[in-house]
Amino acid sequence: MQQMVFSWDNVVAGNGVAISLSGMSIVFVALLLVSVYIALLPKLAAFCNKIIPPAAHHHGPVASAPTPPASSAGASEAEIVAAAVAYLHKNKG
Amino acid sequence: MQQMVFSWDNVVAGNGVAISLSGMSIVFVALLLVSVYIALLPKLAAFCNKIIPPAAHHHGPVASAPTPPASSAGASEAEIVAAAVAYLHKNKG
Amino acid sequence: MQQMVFSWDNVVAGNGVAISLSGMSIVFVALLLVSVYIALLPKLAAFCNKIIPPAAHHHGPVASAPTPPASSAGASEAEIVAAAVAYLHKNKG
Amino acid sequence: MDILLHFLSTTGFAEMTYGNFMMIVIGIVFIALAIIKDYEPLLLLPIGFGAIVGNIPSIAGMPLSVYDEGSVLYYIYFGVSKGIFPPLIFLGIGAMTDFSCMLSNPKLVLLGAAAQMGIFITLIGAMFLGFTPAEAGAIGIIGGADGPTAIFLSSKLAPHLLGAIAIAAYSYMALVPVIQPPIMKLMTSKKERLIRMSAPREVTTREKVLFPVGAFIITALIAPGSLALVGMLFFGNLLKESGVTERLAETARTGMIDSVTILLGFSVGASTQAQTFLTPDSLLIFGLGAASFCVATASGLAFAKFMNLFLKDKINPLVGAAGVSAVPDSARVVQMVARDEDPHNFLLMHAMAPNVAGVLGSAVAAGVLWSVLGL
Amino acid sequence: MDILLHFLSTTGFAEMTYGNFMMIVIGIVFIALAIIKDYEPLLLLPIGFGAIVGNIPSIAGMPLSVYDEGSVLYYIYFGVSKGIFPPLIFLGIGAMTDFSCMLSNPKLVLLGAAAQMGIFITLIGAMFLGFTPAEAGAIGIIGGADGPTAIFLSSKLAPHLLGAIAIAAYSYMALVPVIQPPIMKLMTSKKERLIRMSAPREVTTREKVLFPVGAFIITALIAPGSLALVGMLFFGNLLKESGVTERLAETARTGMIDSVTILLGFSVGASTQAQTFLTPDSLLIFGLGAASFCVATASGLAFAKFMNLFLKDKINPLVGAAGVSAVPDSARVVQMVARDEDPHNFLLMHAMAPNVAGVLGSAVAAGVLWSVLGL
Amino acid sequence: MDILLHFLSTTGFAEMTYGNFMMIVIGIVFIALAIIKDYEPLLLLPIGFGAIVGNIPSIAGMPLSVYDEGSVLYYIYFGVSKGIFPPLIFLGIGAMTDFSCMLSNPKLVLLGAAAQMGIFITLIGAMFLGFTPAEAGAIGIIGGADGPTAIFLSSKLAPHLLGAIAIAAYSYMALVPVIQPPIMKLMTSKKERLIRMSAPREVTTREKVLFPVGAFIITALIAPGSLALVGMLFFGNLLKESGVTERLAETARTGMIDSVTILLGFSVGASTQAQTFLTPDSLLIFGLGAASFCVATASGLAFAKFMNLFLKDKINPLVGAAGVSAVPDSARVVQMVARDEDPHNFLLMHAMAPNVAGVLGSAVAAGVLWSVLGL
Ligand code: NA
Ligand code: NA
Ligand code: NA
Repeated sequence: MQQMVFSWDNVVAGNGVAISLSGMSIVFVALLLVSVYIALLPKLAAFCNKIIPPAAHHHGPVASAPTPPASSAGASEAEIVAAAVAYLHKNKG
Repeated sequence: MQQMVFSWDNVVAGNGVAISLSGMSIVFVALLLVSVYIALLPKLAAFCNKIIPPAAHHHGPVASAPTPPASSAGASEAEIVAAAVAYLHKNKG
Repeated sequence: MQQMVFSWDNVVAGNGVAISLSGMSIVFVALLLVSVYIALLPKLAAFCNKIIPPAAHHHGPVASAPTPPASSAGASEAEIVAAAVAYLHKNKG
Repeated sequence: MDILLHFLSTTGFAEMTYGNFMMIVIGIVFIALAIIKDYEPLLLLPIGFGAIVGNIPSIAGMPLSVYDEGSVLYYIYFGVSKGIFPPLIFLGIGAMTDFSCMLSNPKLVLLGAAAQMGIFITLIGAMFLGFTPAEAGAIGIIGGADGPTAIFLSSKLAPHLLGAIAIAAYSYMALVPVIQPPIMKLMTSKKERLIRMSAPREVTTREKVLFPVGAFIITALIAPGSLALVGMLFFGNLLKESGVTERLAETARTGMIDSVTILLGFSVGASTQAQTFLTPDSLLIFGLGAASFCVATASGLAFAKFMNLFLKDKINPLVGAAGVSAVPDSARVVQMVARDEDPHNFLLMHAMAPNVAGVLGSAVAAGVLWSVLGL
Repeated sequence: MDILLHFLSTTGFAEMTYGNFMMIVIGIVFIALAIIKDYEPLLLLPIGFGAIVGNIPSIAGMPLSVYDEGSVLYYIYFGVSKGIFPPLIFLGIGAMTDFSCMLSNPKLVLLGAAAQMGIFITLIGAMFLGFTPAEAGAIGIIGGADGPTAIFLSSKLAPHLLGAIAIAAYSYMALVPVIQPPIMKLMTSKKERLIRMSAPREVTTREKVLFPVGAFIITALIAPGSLALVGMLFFGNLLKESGVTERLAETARTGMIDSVTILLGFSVGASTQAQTFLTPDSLLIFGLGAASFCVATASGLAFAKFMNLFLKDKINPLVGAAGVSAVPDSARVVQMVARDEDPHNFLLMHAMAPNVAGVLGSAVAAGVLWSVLGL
Repeated sequence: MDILLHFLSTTGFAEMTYGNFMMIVIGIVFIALAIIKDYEPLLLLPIGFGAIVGNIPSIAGMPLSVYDEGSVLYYIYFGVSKGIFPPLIFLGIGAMTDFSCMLSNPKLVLLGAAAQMGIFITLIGAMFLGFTPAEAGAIGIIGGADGPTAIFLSSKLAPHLLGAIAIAAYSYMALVPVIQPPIMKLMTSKKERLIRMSAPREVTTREKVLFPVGAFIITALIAPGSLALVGMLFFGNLLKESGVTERLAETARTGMIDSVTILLGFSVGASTQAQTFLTPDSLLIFGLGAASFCVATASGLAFAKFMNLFLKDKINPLVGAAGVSAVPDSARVVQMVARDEDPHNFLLMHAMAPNVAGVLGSAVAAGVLWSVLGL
């Protein structure tokens, strides 16, 4: 804080109005473009569905439904152990 | 470690006894005050209950009971979604 | 990257072949020793069981079975609280 | 005896000032508000306790405070002073936010832009009061009603005011249910408050996945200074919506955000030493902050009414007040005020749209202010 | 008006290059592959989003990128550039890996050594193409098929190539199900692919506890450069197997590894700025990386066939292909290819042995290369 | 061939000393004690494995150890060497500790003060043996029976002894069930051991919330040097008791404390390189540490008997032994010894009061010693 004199001169010196107007415009432009993008999303999604039909999804035909929790390393570990246990049981019996 | 001569002189030179006595006193004073504070806690709690009666608690009249888990952003998200789902169901039917 | 001339000379200058051969040997030796260690593990485990018989385990006689989840500070806290609750109930009745 | 005197001279009692005492009382008040009134407890409580810690007078020569290089608090505060914690908080927020409300009603996004007027009017006000342009920018961002954004920008533009700005931002965010309703009632007619809005459409998974990627590119290109904040926000959201990285999203919205919240709140609190905090500047900042919240609320309401001039399907103008972020409190306030008029009017979901758009809007504003005032 | 022009000059549009655009597209492709094809999504998705973030042009003078000291991304990338994140990931991997498969079948460990041939052949190839020895070592490690190991060694030997090497390593790891099957079918006869292997024996708790301690001492003494990586790997495994530190193991394999994965993937992605990334070197690195995966697969298969010359109880040579780590994808590929011939042949557990041995093998190789080329 | 020789010269075998070998054996013993005897496994196991890692001889010129700037272990050890980890551990301890036992019986708090005599007697002993005052203070704190406190103070007063002090502190904490019972039986009569204590009263939520705030202010004002430790301890406790920040408390007592415990234990272990650790100093420190635990136990018992001279409602003097912190092991030992005489005497809850008071007492002592000896 420089000199603590309440004055409109400070605003002029600091280009306050110009900064505010331009800043506000940029924020508006940004959110306007986001809003336009959102409005176009259904079309974009439809276009994507055309190039990569949901059925192309290797999990099966229900691609646009939320996929199940990530097949993480931890989870797959569990799968493997499960597979192994099943295997051991089969080969022992 | 300086010279590794076992000697009482080291203790004298280092003010060992004074440090220990004062140190121990401070620890005692600190815990004694904490102990006094604890002894006064029931009165302090009663006093607080007077200025801010438990009923003032916006969760309802059971203020001195443990409040439910924090209404965190995550949880409130869930609330909102629940509210929205309920709303959509109503407005669709 | 120095000069981008594709040439066997680079490999010779960098000792590439020697590095590769020695590196590969070290990797093999390391995994070979690990493999030998694994092969000896059942004997080592038996030897350990001799010096520290599983029954020496303070949790009881089932030492070689997986022990239950760590008796962590948190968990022990719970134990203590449980013990205390039990105690309070007994002494009150 | 000398030793005991030396000991006594190193106790906090010797150096305790009236200012420290006042700050400790303020810390206790914050904790009380968090517990009794449930005002943003996840932040007010850590900040309150931190304020107590930071105002225990430190001993000359001992590195204890957040400002003493080498102290424990210094290293914790590093995440604040370098602006590292705010983007990590945004990562967690992204991973817990469902943008559906916004995707189903894109025009409401503009309300999130309008409410940022609070930032820029406050900037002019701060300049008028004699703050330097950089300081004025950092103070203005309080009007964004976003704690992490305010901390991030302050750390870049005016580190010496960070404590006051952060405390002001969080305090007013906590007070949203007190500040907003009178303005909302003043600026809207009963008829307007009764407007019902149609149910938002359902959004597909594909759209939810496409949104964070595209929206990030747009906002970051327009305001590269907001890169870290909006990058993490949309990255967290993509982790959530992708359906293939659920375990990462889960960690981002639990362990990670909680750890960072603890360390951020505590160390921001501890940065409010009376010696640097109790200044006329801080008072002015609190005053400007209050003004900025009012201006932001009013701008959101006014713009909603302005939009209604052109729309067939009218917006309930109350929803404009949710354009100040303060997620999700200001959306709840909208719901509450609307329900006061008509118990069957559910505006919560509609209010969430400008609410999350406001987060984006203030992050963009922060990026713009940093690039213009920080160089 | 000047201000507005200045604003415009600070938007990303002004500085956007064709290269940045291309990298953003690549980032989107990574995300798409992660989501649609489920290729290593926990890494490809963060890297992809990071690549988009890293290619938003930054403003001159504003610290934004991972390379600008003081930026948020710089501090996050610190864990990559100093090689801190990879050992922490190995800690979590150790805490989630069950080494039983390997303990019950020690001879399969050698297959994990054989597959490291890919590393050393690629090293020679990289030298041939004109890379310096240190660079060649870092490029060679791509053949180890282990992201963290590749990042660790690159950070030590060739930090300027880290982005390209990391991306190549993770890309090819994701493509293991595409790269390996043709080579496996080419190099084995139908009769070989039909070999069944006997069920592995059960391993006692004592053995599981003794393993990480002894195996660590052996590998670290032989290659001290691998200390941090194998130390953390076996430490994590001991936390898991000891039975008395379950809560630590749980945190290591959830919150810790997830947090590090998020930060590592995102910041590695963000390090791929077109200006430093889109070079002929990167192209060569991708070519060499592809070759190294093929050589590694072939070496594993060949060595398995070689071992069969001496063994009574034959190994199914497909199992050799799992010697390239890429845990657990390459083990799954083995299972899949074997099942194509005989639906009742379960090789998954047998393939896991060389698979985890391969992790160890490439960490040792990294340690050796660091000590020889890094000094 | 040269290369191979060079390789061999970089293996650990070449540089391995007898001391390293001994330390590795000690590390294995620690792990064995943790697993077989269940002695403080959450710390002994990481320390043990760390000791093995730290004693793999490092290669000249390669940054591997905790002491080599730029190595991975160096960055992990940073949290130890700057004293950052101990307060974070205290945060978690605060978030898991129920202070009810202490609140319902405030006079027992003094026993937690009495047991700190072990610290100050040991300090004199260490000076007598020729340690500098600062070193003597750091050694004395072993008698506080609190690992984090010992590490914190050592990092400030005598970083070169940190490894030995930390290991001594944790070793004896683990051995509490072995060290304390004989002293307890020696210093109390059968009649005293049979004393029953009345059930503690129930404590209200309000009291539990008021306690951490007030107790923090008192202790921090008296000993500002303990600010970081007691600040985090009571902050964690407030998170737990406030009822409005449960998610933060949950993270503090799970993910955060576990992560820090892993990194602290591992890197403290790795700091015990034979070259710096196996010195006569370390032996003396272990001797002094043992003495300090005995003195602390005896002081607690004696003070309890002294208090009984004035009290109508007698204390079972065994409870005094719990004044050495070592939470909750020493409280359990009290319970066990009391039950040996009378199976229906439940002292656990009463012993918890001096037990947690002892944590506070040694943190205050650490603060005092730092301010007097550290400047
Ligand atoms: Na906002
Ligand atoms: Na590998
Ligand atoms: Na203690």
